[in-house]
Amino acid sequence: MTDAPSAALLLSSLLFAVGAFGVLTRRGAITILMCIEIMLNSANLALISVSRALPGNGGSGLVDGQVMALFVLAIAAAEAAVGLAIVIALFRLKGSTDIDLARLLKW
Amino acid sequence: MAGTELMLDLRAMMPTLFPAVYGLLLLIGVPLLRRDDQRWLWYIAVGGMLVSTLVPISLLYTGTASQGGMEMLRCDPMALWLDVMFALAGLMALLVMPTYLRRVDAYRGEVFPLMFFAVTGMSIMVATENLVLIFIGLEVLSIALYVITGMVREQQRSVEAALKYFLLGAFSTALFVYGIALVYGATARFDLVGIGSAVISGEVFGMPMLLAGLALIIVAFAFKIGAVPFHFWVPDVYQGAPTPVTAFMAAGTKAAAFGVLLRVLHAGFSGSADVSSRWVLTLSVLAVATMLIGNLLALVQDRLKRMLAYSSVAHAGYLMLGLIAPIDVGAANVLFYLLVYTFMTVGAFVVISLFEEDEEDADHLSHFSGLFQRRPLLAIAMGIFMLSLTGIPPLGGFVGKYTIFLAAVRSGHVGLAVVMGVAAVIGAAYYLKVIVAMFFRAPERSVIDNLEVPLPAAVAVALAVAGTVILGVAPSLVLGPLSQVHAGIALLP
Amino acid sequence: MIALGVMATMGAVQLTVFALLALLALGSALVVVLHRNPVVEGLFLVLHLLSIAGFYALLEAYFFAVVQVLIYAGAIMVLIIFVIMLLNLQPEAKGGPGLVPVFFAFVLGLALVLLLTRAGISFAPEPAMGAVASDFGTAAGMGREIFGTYFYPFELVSLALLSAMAGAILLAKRHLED
Amino acid sequence: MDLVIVIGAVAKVAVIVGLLQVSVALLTWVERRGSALIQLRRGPNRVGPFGLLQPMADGIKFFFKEDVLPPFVHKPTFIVAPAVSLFCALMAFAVIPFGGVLEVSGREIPLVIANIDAGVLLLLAASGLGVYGIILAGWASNNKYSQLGGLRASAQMISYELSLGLGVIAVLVLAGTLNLSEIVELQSRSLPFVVYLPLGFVVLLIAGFAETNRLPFDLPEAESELVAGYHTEYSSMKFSMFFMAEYINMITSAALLVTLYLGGYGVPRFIAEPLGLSGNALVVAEVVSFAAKVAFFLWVFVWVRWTLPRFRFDQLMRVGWKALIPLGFANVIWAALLTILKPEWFS
Amino acid sequence: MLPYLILIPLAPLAGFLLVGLLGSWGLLEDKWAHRIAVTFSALSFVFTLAVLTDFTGGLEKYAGGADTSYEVVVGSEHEAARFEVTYWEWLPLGKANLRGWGPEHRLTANLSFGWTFAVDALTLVMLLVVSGIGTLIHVYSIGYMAGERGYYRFFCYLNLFMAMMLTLILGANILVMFVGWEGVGLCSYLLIGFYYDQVFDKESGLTCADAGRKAFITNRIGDFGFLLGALLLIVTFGTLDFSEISAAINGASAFWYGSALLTGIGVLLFVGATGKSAQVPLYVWLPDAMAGPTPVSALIHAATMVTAGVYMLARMSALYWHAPGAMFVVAVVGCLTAVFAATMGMAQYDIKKVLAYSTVSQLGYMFLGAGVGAFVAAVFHLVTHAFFKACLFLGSGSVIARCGHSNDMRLYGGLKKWMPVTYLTFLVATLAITGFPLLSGFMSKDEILARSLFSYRGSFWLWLMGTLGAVMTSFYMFRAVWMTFHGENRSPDHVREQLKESPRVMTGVLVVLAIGAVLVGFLGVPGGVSNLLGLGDINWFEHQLHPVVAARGVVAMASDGGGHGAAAEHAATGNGDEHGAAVEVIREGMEHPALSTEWGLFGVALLVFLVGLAMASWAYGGLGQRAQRLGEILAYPRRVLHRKWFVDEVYQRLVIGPFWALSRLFDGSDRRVVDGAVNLSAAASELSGQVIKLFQTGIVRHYALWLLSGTVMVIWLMTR
Repeated sequence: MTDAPSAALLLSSLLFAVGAFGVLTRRGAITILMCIEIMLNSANLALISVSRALPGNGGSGLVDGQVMALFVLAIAAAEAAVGLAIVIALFRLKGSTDIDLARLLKW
Repeated sequence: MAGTELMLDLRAMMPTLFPAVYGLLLLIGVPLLRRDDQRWLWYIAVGGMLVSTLVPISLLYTGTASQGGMEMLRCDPMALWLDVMFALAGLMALLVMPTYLRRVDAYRGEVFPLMFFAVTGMSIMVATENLVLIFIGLEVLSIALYVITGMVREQQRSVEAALKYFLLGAFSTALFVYGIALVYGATARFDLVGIGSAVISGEVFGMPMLLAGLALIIVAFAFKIGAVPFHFWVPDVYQGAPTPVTAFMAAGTKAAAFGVLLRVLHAGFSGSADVSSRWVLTLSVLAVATMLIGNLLALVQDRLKRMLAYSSVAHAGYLMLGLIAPIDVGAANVLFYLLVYTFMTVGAFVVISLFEEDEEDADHLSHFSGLFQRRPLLAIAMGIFMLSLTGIPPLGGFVGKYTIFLAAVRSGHVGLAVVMGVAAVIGAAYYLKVIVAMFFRAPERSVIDNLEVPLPAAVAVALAVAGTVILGVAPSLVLGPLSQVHAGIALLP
Repeated sequence: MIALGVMATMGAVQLTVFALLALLALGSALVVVLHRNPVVEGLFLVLHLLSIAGFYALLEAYFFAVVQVLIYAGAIMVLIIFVIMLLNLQPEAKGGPGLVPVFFAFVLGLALVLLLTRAGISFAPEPAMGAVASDFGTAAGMGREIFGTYFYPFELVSLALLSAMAGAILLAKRHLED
Repeated sequence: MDLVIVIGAVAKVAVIVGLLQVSVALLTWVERRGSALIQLRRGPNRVGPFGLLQPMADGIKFFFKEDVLPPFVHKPTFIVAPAVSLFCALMAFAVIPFGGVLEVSGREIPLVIANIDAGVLLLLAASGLGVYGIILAGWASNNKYSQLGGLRASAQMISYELSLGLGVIAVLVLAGTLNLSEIVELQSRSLPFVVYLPLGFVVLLIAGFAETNRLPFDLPEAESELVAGYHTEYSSMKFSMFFMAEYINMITSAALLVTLYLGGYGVPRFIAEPLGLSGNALVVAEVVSFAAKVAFFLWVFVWVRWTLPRFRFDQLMRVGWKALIPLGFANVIWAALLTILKPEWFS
Repeated sequence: MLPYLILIPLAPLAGFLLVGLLGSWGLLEDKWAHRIAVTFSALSFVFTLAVLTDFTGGLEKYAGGADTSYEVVVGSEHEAARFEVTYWEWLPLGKANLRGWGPEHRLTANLSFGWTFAVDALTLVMLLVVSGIGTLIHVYSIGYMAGERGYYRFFCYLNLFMAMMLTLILGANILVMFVGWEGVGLCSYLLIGFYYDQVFDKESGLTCADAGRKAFITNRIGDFGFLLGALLLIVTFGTLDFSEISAAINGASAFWYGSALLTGIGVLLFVGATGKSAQVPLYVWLPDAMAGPTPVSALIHAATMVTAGVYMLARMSALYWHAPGAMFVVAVVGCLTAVFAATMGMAQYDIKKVLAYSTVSQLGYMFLGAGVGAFVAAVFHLVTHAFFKACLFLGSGSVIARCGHSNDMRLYGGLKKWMPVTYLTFLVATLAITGFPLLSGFMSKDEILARSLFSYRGSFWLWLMGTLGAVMTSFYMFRAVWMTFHGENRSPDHVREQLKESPRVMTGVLVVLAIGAVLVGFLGVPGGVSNLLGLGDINWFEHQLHPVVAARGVVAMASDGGGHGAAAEHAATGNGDEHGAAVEVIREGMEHPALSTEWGLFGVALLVFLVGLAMASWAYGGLGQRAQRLGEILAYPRRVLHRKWFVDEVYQRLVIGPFWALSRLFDGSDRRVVDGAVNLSAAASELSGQVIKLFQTGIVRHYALWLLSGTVMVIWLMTR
């Protein structure tokens, strides 16, 4: 608990919560998307920081954590693309990206 | 790699690889064909989905026990059974897809490859015990589903559903990734076998970290199966999505998520009594809430899609009882239930999809009034689905529910079984509403007078009825082979 | 407590850099979460991502740090900002979500931080930040993993990207007829 | 840290930045004279011999011009944008090796600012970030033309970065390293990669045009439609920073092309061997060779700009997605085939 | 024939599919619909007869055969003959280690349930009743339903019902039985809702469809108990096979006797029975079920389906013998139902409701019988009741069909003039149900009452309540007879003009049933009656059924042992000797009372019948009306008005008043308390659903809020 990876891990949990807070309070669809990106990033930070501290090949640092983080990155890109496309489709219909206005489906 | 090994590897990969490659081919076909010619894509897609169903079946038949995909894919019976379900759900959804899409004027060829990609994602999820691959499978599935949910761009409800699904889904993805990170930190492994042995030996780099990671993973999949309180997306998305897509999603996603949960919980985290008692408790709490709230909410719906959405929440609750039972008691039952659920719920959605014509209250219960007078066979089919969902013997739903019930009691969760019983009584009330409407009310609206039942839709409904009834009358056909399925899931004592 | 521990093991330079990056990351994240203007949010998100890349570099995951800049800041964020500008999004209307949801969100966020911190402080790998492994943070090490153990997942990621592309076209293309 | 290395590094940075500034100045002159040549005009010919001092005059003019800050702009962003642009442009150049290893008093000083393993990636990353300058400028100007320019820039950048990447990746496949110096070394041992990958060369060249927003890809500032695109509202030094960034990008682009496909700073064997160059002399020759190659491509940039008409935006997109990217992929596959079939060529 | 048992339910199933499919494709003329349906129904009756002959011919030829799917018990003094055949495996759940609350503590069982059908004496009786009366009602329906909308639909449901009911009866394990159990329920609901759009209850405005739904859900509550009981059985015994369960219990009799577990299972199964057989408090659906067409009421809601609970109890008699607590519950509930329903029957004007409450009440008697250990008598009452209640319902149907489809008895009166056959058969059946000596109802009901008094598990109070109920039965039945067939006709003119006897296809059935109602009683003349008549033991029914439902096994009962040596001797049919002298036989038989007591009982029965008859006649029949007419004649000229008032007032105050008050009270409590409780729980679910629904705001942020709070909760639960 006394090294950079652990500190980064704790920081990542803080960032994760900040992102979650954003998702919970914001109305713009794209803003929410960005908050989710913050969350994904903090998860990646957690992955990298733990993989740095884990015993690996001839020292500390395990590579496959980074591989996972890379996949997360790629998936985040894919999600962003789809999410933005959906937002655009919504914008075409409603002229706004305010998610509070998109409540045809409820109850 | 020697030749035979390569062949084995390929064989194990087939259920995953086939839909992926087929989807790619279809995707190439989309821009090549003009819009009018895209109906050919549908024929090709149906054929492919049929093959996707047959591939895992043939593998089941010829025996499995092999690994593939750089030893990351397991081709065990559970995966194959689930593959069959995915493809079946996809097949039935595909059969009604063109009718539906033409009616809402949104016939777009892209949907076919995306369906195949979704099937691929599901197959990957359940065929691996590596969290990385599970994550990627989940995302392949989710991304494809986000898109086809919002496919009818001109309808607000479709796009809105896609948006909600996407935002919440991405949120849960973030939770999932963080969970994986924590578990990875605690065990230095992504594969469940390694995690499992770490859990057994207790040599982890921080037990609370492991547990928190597992908690987040559970949350992510509780989201996918629609367990309370992670269920909020379910009704909105089910209602908003194009109905055939809803059918596919309702059965497929749930089956995939349960498959993963079975593997993750039982292969990875059941080695230590301390750990397993914790997740059992957690899932029990969720299951109780899910069963009760799902049913209560379904009770007050008068839109069929929404009602079935909540009912699917409730069914997730029942299934969770099978999840927390020991693997040798629960796994076969969960899989059986999922198979039955695939038939009955997809069947029901397929019938609903024949109804939709306008955006506002397409699936309102009143549309179904007097269906029996106009379309007796359709009404009887729908009645069978509803009765099966209620759990009336000798239909499949009964057998599924009963075996789960039994599993809960056998694993000592009598209280949960009682809750399940109470919930099922509530459930009977709203399924019956549909039957009452169809059989006991006079036709109110003109919708059913000019209802079309094209041949593919009829085939889909017949398939679903046959599945529901056969699994009820002779479940041994499936339960027998399934009885050993747990051997492949949990690699640990 | 934690800070003291960190100070004890990290060098002064490293500690300073860490603290600065942490402030930057947290501050920019807060701006993203709190600011009303989407474009400003986007820009600060870029800053956030860059600071995270800084962390990666600090953790000696150099290759990944570059990848982070390249893909996240260089591609994903450009796309997001592009869409913000394409839709010409105006600052979010005043009024906000109301105090009660904010309060609940805050409490939940706090609870999440506490729970995750509790989980995080239990993290105690055997050699704490020893000499870095030879293949950690290098392109070669990652390449070996990706094209070795993780080859299949890697191929499948492309499927996700592909379906995202097809989906984006399906959902956002202006005229579907041609 | 070794003082010499520090001094060397600082010196390298200073020299490079200075050289780049000078080359930019020179380039503007080349551009204007070149365009005049092509259009049968005279071009700047008053300030200094052949108008050679014209760039200096321009610089002084920019420096002393009033810095207009329109009232409707988003001030912080408006101010930051050109700096971002210039910074990224300069950063991208940092990984380009412009010569071999210089030996000064027994110490080896590689002639590259940052000789890092993931050099190519850093270059791509930096050039990717460069687009923010333009986007920010467009948005901060709060003006429709600028905004459109910014939008176009970002769309164009995203699209062509892919083919750029593909062009780069093919080389990486052959070379098996991300370190640019090693790539150059490899080429000097075998042949310049343009021989093996002519297609990749073309792709990278075209993508390079697009990435630098130059004609026929200068849609972001298409003056006939958008006044001056993203920098409509900019004046004085801020404008000149964009200006400089664009030219530096051009240089970087050319340098990248040279490094990856044309043997970089390597002196062609048929020149180097007869001359018997070695040691620091060789290094000097390498720098000269590098400069010559880059200069040639810079001229190509100018040449093309004054020869070809501008694309329409949809044409631009179509070229990017439907022509360059497939070609890029074909190229990558070809490169992969080569490494499989003839691995001995690239060991 | 025995190996082909499955044909019995399959025949009507085939009829169902044929009629249903052809009908829904519009290919079926009405006459072909009923021809097919009746044929297949009759076919199953024929098969039943074939099975009967095969069965009575002895099972030796099947015993020890090579075919492993058979399981044959040839039958002996101590063991009932039984033939069991498994067609295919249904639910193979594999080997299971059960906790096992049994004597072995741990139990490894091969959990496997098959589609197994079994025949023994009890089954045969039920088969005969169901397929026989079922076929008769099919025939009757040809006349009754003529020209109705959805004619083919009616017959196809009816056939499906037959198939399901026969499955229920034939099932050799609880699961197969449950298939039939739910199946008959389903048909019942479909048929209740047959006239889906008609309002059947003007007060509440409920339609027939609502009635069907109510029936369904009430039954689900019962089924839940049933399933729980079945589950406990699995966990306890590792099987659901009736014979295996019985063998397991009888084999460890001393262990099981009085065990809380068996009591629990017994009560839970009985909860299922209260749902299906309309006992307190789950009877609420049956009166509403009268919304269905009358033949349905006769077949399903009187003769067959509702008796499934009784049948099930008889099937599980081994369990109940060992669970005296559960039996006590059964007896009390049955007794309460008998009285409670009878009081409500007295206040109804709807003729079918009268009969419905009467059915509930009679079912109560059956449970009373079962509860005091008189399983044979209970089943016997089931059989006789099937005849006379079917006859009554069909008779009422005949009346309803002729009176413009009105159920209101106030619009009848004096119908005997127009409908003599209906009148006579109705009267015979009424006499049977009210216990006119030597008619079938007398035989069975008085056997139950006698047993409830003299059985070891009976008591004076049960008997008293039962007798009180019998009085009321007599009253409300004769009230119905008087109001319907006697006095002056009160029908609207247009109806009266068209009054005539029903077609022969209906009256023929009525006659057959009436004859049955008279004769069937002689199959099981109670010991008391035959003693009185000096005929000796001529109870054929008892002889046939006793081996099936007899108490077996022994148990040590130091606490309340002793004193019943005679009974022990009488019931020593089990393997009691093995346990030595310190054990006592489960007390099954009753002590035979003295001849004078028998006479006394006979007298009481007669008295009960007469009191009811007199009261009803006084109020509605000859006497009452005569008094009224007398008053009218005398009032004006002779000013003896007060005399008339006196008569009326005495009648009102002393006779009708209390009954009416009681009836109103119960009716009110029915509506408010029992029905109210059902409705309340439904409303509560609905309300909570509506409230929870509000969380589903449609706003993603709120969803995310819940999602995150769930996450926090889960993490907390996990890392706690």
